[in-house]
Amino acid sequence: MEITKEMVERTATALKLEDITKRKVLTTPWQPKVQYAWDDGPAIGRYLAELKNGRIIARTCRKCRRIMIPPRMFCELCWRPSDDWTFVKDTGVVNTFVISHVDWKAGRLDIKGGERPLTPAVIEIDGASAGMGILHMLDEVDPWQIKIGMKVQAVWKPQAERQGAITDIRYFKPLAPERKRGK
Amino acid sequence: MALAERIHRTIDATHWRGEIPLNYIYTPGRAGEQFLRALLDEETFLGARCAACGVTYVPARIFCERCFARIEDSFVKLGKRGTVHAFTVSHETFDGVRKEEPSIVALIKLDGADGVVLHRLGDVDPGDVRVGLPVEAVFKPKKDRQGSILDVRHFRPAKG
Amino acid sequence: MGKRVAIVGIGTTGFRATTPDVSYRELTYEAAVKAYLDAGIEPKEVGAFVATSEDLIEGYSISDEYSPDQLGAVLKPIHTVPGDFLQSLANGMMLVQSGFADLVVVQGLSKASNILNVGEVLTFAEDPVTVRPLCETPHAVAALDMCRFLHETGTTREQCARVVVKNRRNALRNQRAAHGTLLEACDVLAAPPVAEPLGRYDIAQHADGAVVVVLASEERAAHLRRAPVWIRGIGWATDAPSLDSRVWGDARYARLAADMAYRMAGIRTPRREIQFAEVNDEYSYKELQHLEALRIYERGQAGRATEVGATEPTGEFPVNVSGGSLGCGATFDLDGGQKLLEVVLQLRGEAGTPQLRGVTTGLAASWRGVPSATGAVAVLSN
Amino acid sequence: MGYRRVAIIGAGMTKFVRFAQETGKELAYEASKMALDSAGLDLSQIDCVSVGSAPDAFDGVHMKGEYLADGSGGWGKPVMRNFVGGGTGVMNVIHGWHHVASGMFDTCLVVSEEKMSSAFPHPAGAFVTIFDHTTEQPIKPTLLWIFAIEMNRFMNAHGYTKRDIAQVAVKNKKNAIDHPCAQLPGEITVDDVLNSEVMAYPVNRLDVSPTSDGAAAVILAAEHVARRVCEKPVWIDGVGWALDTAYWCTRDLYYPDYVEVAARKAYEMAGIKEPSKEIHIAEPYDPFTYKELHHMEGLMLCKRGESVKLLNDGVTQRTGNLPICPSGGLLGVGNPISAAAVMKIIEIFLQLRGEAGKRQVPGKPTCGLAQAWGDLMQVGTVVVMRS
Repeated sequence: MEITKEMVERTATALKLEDITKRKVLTTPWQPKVQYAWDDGPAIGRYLAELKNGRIIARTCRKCRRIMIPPRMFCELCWRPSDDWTFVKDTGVVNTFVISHVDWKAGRLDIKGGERPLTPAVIEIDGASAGMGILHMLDEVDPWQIKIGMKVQAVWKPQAERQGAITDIRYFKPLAPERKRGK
Repeated sequence: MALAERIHRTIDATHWRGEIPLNYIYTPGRAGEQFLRALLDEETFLGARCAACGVTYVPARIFCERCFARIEDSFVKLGKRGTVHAFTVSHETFDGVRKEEPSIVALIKLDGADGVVLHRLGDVDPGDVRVGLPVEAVFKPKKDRQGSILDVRHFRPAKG
Repeated sequence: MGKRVAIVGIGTTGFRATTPDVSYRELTYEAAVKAYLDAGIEPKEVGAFVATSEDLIEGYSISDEYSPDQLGAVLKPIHTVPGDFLQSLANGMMLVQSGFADLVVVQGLSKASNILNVGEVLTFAEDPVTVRPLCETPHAVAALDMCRFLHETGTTREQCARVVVKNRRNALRNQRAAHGTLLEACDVLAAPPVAEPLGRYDIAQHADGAVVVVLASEERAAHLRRAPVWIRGIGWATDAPSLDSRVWGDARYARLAADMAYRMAGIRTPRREIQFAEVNDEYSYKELQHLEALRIYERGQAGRATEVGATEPTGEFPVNVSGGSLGCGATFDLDGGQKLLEVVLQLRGEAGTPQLRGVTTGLAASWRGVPSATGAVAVLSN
Repeated sequence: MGYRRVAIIGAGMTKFVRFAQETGKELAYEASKMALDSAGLDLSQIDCVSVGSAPDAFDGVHMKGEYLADGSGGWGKPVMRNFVGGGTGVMNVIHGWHHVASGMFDTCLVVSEEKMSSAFPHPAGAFVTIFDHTTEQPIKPTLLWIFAIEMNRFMNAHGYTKRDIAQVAVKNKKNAIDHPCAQLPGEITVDDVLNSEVMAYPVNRLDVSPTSDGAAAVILAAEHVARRVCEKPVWIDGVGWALDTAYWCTRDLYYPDYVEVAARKAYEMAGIKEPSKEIHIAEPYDPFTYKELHHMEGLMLCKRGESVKLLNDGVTQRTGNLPICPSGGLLGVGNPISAAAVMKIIEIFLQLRGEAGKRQVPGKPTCGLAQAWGDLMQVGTVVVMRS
């Protein structure tokens, strides 16, 4: 049996946006207020505490010898408790990146009006095992000059403004030699 | 347990706060649209009858959940009178705050329906409510109605 | 008749009102490490994993993303059931019976303490057009059901209060329980009303915890060190999800789920063939309503039985010896996991102080809580 | 080892639209009812129900599986939901397979639904909260980024250009012209794609599938039932699924290992040794243009780095040797997440029965594959089907 146009005709009634915004159909609104306080636990708790100190901390697994970031209390690959804390550098390498013209609300940035695109990247952190990265933002660089493999460095908030959060790092910027190629 | 190292100072047991930031606008659907419009325009509850199962649903729906028959063409006006099927005196709001005045929430079995409508009771002392009490819907004035279940202010003991 | 499936390992963190020193990852990890140790297996031997979670309970939009690491399931077949733990268990059982895997892990977790506004979350489960705008407490849904249950069966509030007294006292002897305490029925009845006839003590308080279970085929179980506990029957069912058309006052979902489980287990007279039960008691009356739906007691008789002590640990049919949800803590979809855990431990003779003597067949029955009409049942034998 | 054989014996789906008036329950009903009718069964002949739906945050209902149960034919039945993010649609069919292959049930109604338009004006808030709440959400990421991040890595690893990849949109939207449920069919050019709005480089607007409302359902039956009630059952001969670590920044995103792991399991079960030869037609998951290519490589339908060559050579056209997304895919038909992937299953079902109408590929295919993907670039779900 083929699925035909006639068969599907009445299965869904396509509304236009204005049918909803102008209430041509009845609507019921709701704004849930669902809030959480997630326990950090030892690994992420320490990670955040060290970010407040202006440092990035990792956890090591003696068996696979990985230096893991974000830190975790167990090695998910070896299936054993992780062993030690170790500080890694606040520099790294761009693994991959995006030049985003939209924000998290799917709103458009005013690129023509001069707003800088957002440039998130996966940054492999120096001192952590190869390929172990974190998601963060790049800045102080022309978005179109960003390259995979580029060396970058964390730009921290001033100590007094840090609160134990991933945003205590404002963004990563190119390490000095690359910077000349920026704007 | 199971970890090689644990938090051992209360001060280190931290947490991170967040939320799921969302906003919704729901359409009531093909049946729901007619159900709400019946409240809005006609002060009546619209049901849907499955002849095969002998079940009258309210609010109206396009399908019978028991046999999956399409019952979109079998909508029936059920009026606004019924009886209390169950009730509770509620002392908390949905987000857990103690109410100054408790409300009476009830399941109303509308006359001619098999299902029930969940709504509030008003114009009655909690002590006078019982299962089986005849009630009728009190509608907001037409100008205040919006095509919502809240167009019904509450149910009250039926007169006569 | 499907292939026999055994529980060959189980691990838990136990239940506590809060667990501020560990994240959900470490909480699950602990239960998993214990379960694998108990079974004498490594996660790399496991053929498939089933996780249990609901997004809004975890606080993620796609909570299943975070399931593999703490189970040792990276790059393994793992999926999530947004349902009760016993439904996940049934899914695990199906995976064994299909031949897809001879070793399956089932996981459940509660970090209830991390939710700042449970009422908001549960209200979000109600119909957005016809129910939610009333902004009434989700407990009212249970209260209406209780009203109908009391009305139809003649069960009394006092009998419900006796459930609270029993279960919270039982919990005092269970080291895994979070909410043990000594109350009297008059304390329960005098507590501030929430949604009448439910008072504060009639409603289970929440708890955090994790349970991980290892399932095996009969062939595989024969080569493992633990004596198997067999899943003889399992069932789950959903009554009308809409509040308007469901049966009120009777747990039809539990009746249907039990019918399925009993059919599979070949049980005709549950009251005689099963010796004890852990059943959902998230609201006091639910224990009674569930016992009747499960055909352990005739309709209207569970309250009487409770009154005369029949469901006490020393009674003729012990119910919620662990303390149940009222005593251990309500754990959302870990509910069935908490019940199953206690049944398994009883059958193994490892329940600790609340150990029953000489039991060979037990029943676990869960409910997904308001406003759902879904429950699951497992019958287990050693 | 021998598995109990399970067949697909019926299918139904709604149109995919941006804003549906229907509730999620109603959409689920329309798809389920059509599936039942197509199989000539009534609801009493259904033993159990498997519900698949992506985040509750889309429809805006907590415990969405419960909410959808009646519209999915679950009244009084064993109903179980499964969830692996975007991979849920294909997982849902696999989950239905669990039910029937276990011997516990003989028939299963598999229903997937999504009403993304309830989240208003856009379900972006649902997307930000898929990231780690503590270490990633504070950066305010959006779903688009993970696609862009992965696409960039993929392009960089193989030297693919945006122009190469844009052809996927052209092909799939064109294929969708013949699909009665399609939301965004059309004749477009590679330049249209390249000139469409930049969303997040390297992703342009026309690289992206739309936000959609819709539902799709299939009916599964054990062999003895299938042979009795159905003339042309389509057999589920292989299933596989896998999740990679949630620490997605520690993986090399250029290659989807999780898809390969899932595919290997499905191929092993189906006795497939050379997928590129033995599979005649495939519906890999294409929420974004590059994803179709990325997944073809992960599914081992071509060598790593060769998917673009197949695309260039016309092999993946509907008339080619290995038609890919003949339905029009998510890019053309629309993307009500889990329903979209069941749409893919339905497409293979219809193609293998020779009932795809204008979309029918030539050469009477007898072996097809559908695949979905989801979470944090993390899950692969694969079903191999034979007529």
